[in-house]
Amino acid sequence: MAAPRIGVFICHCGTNIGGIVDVPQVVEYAKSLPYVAYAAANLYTCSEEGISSIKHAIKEYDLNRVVVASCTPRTHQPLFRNACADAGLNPYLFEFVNIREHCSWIHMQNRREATEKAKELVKMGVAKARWLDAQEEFESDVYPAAMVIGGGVAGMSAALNLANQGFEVHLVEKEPELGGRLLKLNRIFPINKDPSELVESIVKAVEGHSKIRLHMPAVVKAASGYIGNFDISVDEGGKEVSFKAGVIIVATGAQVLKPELYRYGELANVLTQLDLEQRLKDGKLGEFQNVVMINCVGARIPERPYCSRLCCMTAIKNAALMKEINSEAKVYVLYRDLMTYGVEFEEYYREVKEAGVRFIRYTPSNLPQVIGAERVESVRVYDELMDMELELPCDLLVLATPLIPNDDNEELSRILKVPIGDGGFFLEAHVKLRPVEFAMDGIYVGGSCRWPADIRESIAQGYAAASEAVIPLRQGLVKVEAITATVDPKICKGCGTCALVCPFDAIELKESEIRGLEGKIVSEVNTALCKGCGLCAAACPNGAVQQRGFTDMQLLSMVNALSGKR
Amino acid sequence: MQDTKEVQTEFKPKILAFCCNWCAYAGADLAGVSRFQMPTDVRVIRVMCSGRVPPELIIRALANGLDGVMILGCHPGECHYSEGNYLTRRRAHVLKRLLSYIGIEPERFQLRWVSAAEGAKFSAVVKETTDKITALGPNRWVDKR
Amino acid sequence: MVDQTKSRIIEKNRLTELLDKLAQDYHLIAPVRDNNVSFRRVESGSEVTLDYINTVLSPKNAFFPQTETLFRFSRDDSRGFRTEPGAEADREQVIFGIRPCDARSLRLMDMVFNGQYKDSYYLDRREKTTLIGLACFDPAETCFCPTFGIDPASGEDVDILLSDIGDRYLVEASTEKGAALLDRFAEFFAELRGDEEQLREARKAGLAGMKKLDVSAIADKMAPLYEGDYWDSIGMKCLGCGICTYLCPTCHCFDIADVSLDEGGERFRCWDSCMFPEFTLMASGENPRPNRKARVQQRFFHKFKYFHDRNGELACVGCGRCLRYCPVNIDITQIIEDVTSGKAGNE
Amino acid sequence: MKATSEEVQTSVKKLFEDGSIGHFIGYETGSDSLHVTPCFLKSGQAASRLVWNPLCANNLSKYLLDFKNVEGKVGIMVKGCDSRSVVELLKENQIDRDKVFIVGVPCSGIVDREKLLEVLGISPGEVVAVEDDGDAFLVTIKGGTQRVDKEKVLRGECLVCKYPTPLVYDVLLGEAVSSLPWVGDDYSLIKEQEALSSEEKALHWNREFSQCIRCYACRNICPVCTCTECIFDKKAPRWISKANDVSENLVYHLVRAFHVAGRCIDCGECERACPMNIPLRSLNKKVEKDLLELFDYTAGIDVEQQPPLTTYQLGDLDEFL
Repeated sequence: MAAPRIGVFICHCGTNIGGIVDVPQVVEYAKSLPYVAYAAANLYTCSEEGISSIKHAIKEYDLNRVVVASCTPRTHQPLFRNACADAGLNPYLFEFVNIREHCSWIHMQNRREATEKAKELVKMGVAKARWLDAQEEFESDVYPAAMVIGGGVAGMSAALNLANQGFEVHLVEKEPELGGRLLKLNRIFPINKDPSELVESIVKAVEGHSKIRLHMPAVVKAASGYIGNFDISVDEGGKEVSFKAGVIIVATGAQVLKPELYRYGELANVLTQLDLEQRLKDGKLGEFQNVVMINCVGARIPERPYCSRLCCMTAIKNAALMKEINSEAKVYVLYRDLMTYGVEFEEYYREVKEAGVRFIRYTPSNLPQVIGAERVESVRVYDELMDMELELPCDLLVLATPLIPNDDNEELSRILKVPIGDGGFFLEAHVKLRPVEFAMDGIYVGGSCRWPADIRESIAQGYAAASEAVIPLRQGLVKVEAITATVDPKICKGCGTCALVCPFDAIELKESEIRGLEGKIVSEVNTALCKGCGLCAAACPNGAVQQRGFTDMQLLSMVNALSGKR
Repeated sequence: MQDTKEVQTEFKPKILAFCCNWCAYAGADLAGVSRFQMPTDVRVIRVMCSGRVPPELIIRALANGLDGVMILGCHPGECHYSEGNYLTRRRAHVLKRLLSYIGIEPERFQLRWVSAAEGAKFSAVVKETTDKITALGPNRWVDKR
Repeated sequence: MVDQTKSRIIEKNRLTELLDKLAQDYHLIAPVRDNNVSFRRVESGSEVTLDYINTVLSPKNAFFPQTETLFRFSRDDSRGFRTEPGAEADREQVIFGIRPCDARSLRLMDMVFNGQYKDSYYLDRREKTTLIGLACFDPAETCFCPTFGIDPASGEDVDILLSDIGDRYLVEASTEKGAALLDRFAEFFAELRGDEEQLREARKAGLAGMKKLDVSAIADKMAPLYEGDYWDSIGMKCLGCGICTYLCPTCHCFDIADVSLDEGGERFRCWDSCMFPEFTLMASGENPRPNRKARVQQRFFHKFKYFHDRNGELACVGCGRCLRYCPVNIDITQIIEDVTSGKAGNE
Repeated sequence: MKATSEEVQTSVKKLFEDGSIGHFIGYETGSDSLHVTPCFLKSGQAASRLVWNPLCANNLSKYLLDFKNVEGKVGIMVKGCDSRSVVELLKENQIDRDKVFIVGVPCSGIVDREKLLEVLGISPGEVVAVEDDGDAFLVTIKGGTQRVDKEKVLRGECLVCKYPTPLVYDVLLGEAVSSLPWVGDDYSLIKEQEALSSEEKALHWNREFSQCIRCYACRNICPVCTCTECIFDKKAPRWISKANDVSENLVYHLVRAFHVAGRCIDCGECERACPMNIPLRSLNKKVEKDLLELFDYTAGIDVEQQPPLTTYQLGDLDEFL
């Protein structure tokens, strides 16, 4: 291996860095560091000019490592890696030092110390760079099929989208019919229409699609493999069916909470909004004169702190319907806060109010009380706005309850190795930047299994997940960033600690086939499964397992550099 | 280079922070973007997951004479790799107690949770830790070998 | 026989005072009881213990420290280096309480450090040191110094020998350096009373049963054992730790390494042990002594053959430390017996 | 009743004869009657060398690693503590249960030689034999026998031993011992240390670590230190300098304690091996105590139990905000 020749590029970032940090001083300092063959400043390293100066210097000074000290690797690392690659240098021989977000921008009042800190950060980056190795990215083919779990409106939308783009889709639904929660609804807001129209058209399209293979009723029993190459096994009506898929979309929906509040289940005239819809749908509601609806039942409380968002609109929709059925009826909606976001909903709310539905605000410290022995006879509520207690006659009490995670989320999370967040809903990779995919490559998410979503959102998320999932399917090839784990079989003692801590089951104990070590039980990393977290490397007692790009040598060198050691 | 040789009368600690790529490092970036001003004593090393940081590295850093070491990771339940921070948490509990047992003050090794959205928290943690360690004074276990 | 002219006595109750005085004028290194009894630099006589058979660590540290800076370097402006010598013994030192076996080990160490190559670091310390020995009358079960012709009550290898004869110490200078020190602190010493010789002889009775093995032909008998199975079971038992070599007063292997800091650094040397796998590990990954057996074998071959071939002496003084502190009780006296009796060759 | 040396000899002989084992690892008398030394047998003929007495301190289980590739089974003698390190070796796939024949011996405590000599005020050569006698040891000295209370002369780890009878074995010689009467609070000494101020602790450990000569006996004798190449022996990355320096020693001892966290079964071998008498068990016990308190974990009990630092629970203590 050639001796390291490190090139260091310090970015002014206009005045963002240069206005605070004494860049020329940092450049001079960089030149004094071990193995640094070249150091220079750029006005904007990410500009055309900056990039070409890196490429030029790599050739001119025969550099075999590049360090850029500028902004954050989270946004600019690919750019500079590509610059290295263009100049014929393996892109993994590049190291990023952040002297903007982590230095100049946060120490604007202290130029001298900011400069000292920038020097030290550069020193650490150079120390790591000295130990960088060239890496090859792992590539694998993508099997051109998808599995969509959940035959609700989100899942069906995703399946149709993928199928229409020409990819085979396995749609797995646990119930014996497609449609999901929508099947139970009476009307849908804000258009106040029977949902069956909508459902039927989608279901028909799905069932008639030559590219969609339905598994129903079926549940996923096992899934192994990685992006492009999942092996899936489902239990389809008692028999096991296996197939391959390149990507997976999770759209399993959610369920409505059945509360243990307001004597639900005890008194016959206490219903949830979903019960009400079912009765309306079946024509079994019967007579009513005084309807009280309570919102936020079992939601926004310490054990379930989130707002389910949909229930306000559901209550408004059904209150309007009550008025429509019996214009003489008195309809009260007791709410804490009303969630009528967007353009149409607020308008709809106003219309309902005009139609005579009365809205009364209650507070969680003063919950409405149900009066009655056999049936609800009245509801007592403290009206916060009027500052008085009201007793509302009531022959039908309807509770708006939140959507809660499905009971089988945990099981599915375990099978797919995708995370569940605080409330029990699935957790996307990034709340803002990666809303419809999991951290686990090749698995995507949409609809209410991620967070309570209405029909429109569910469809949109289904499409969104499909459009993300189609990228690897279309490309036919996936690459894995070369920060995955490696094992030195000579040192590995086969204790299996790494395999125990791996969240992705990417490490197995196997008999070595390497010459001289035949038969020795050692750890082996399946690079396609490895996500590059490095847990194994930290857990390995003797450094046999290393994470590329974050080796013990590299991390220790940075720590030592910071400590003034060379 | 002149001013670097200036005699420093007050104690300036040297603190190392391992930040996971997905939460804490992003949180630190956000602190930068938000221009939250903070003490200059903390240096960040980026790792993909807080679970990548082995105890050897913490112990080595403290024995090298660094005045404090932090691991900053995703809040429990939010690990990009599902469970890395839970393992970090277990290790940190044990290590912190062991360090304290031999007289390294607990403040010198900290595990804190900083999400990608918590730029303000990152800055608060930096300030708080810097203050605490400044108050403690230099690390006793110094070594330059 | 007590040489009347060079000999004095010191009352026991004046010893601490003498040590205080020595500590003022010299670096005084003496046995101190902590977790164990070891030679340490002391500031006053009260720190010193006299209740020990021998120290855990031999006093070789005082001449050949476990870690020793050879020189320091610093970067100069032209990106080159300036060097300055490491810490030399800046003052004369006195080692108080060294046992005759350990004193003999210095003679063996001299053969290494003052042989073909002169080791200035060692020699500088050696030259600046005055050895005050303490005669041994109550040896341990593990002691076998007579095997190597060492008289535990003799002052042969020290500058001054103290012999505990009850209410006082008999103080004998055996070198000029020793005599000079006696002169310098004459106020503490008194003339002999006459019964010293007799008292000392009485105390020597305790030495009667000491283990004395015949090692006259051991070097020759080792040679054929290079091949064969004798070392298998010892290697099997051996843990490969460094206790025997680090505690041994005659083991002298070292390694040299650099500490490199931003502003400069130092080159140091430190003890190393042939028991450690990396001792002979080469950069290529090849290790000529790849297992514990090979390493154990090397240790005994070095002691009883190679050192003898080179220097005409065996590299052991019978202090018994390796036997006493070996966690698996590998017994050097048993090995000597096995080798000299021929048993080792038959196994 | 406690098994005798004769019983051990007879049963080992039989094991060789009926082909149950091809090797045996036990104890034999060492350099004097206060020492035993490990003994490796290849046949039953030499079984008469074997002894079993209150001096058999060595944990022999680490030697099993050297017998990984031999033909046939290797027999080994284990006490309660030793059996727990066997459990750890099994847990980490370092030995194959099918290739090991475990001769368990319930143990009622091992003599601390130094303590015994001090209590009796004698030198080692004077001792002829030491035998177990319930809550005391019978020490035969030239010219008579003395009975010495165990609590005065037991090894530190035996004073807090909760597992005197082996937890894993193929044959058990002698009667099982369910508990030892003198065992009280395992952690009273640790709690005392914990209560000190940081300054006091640092002073204490600085002094202790400064005595370390880095002979690595504590590591090499440790039955759960099984690494093919220890990180302290690596040249790149170099985790510690070869220079003997208190902070290098600090790194060594803390990392060592951490590496055996959840695996240390307090056999006390590290402390026994240490020629400098550094209280190494104190570090291990501290970690042991924390693992018990934090994660309800005790090492060396159950082969199926997952090591505490390779797993987690959502509800683990979270003192980090």
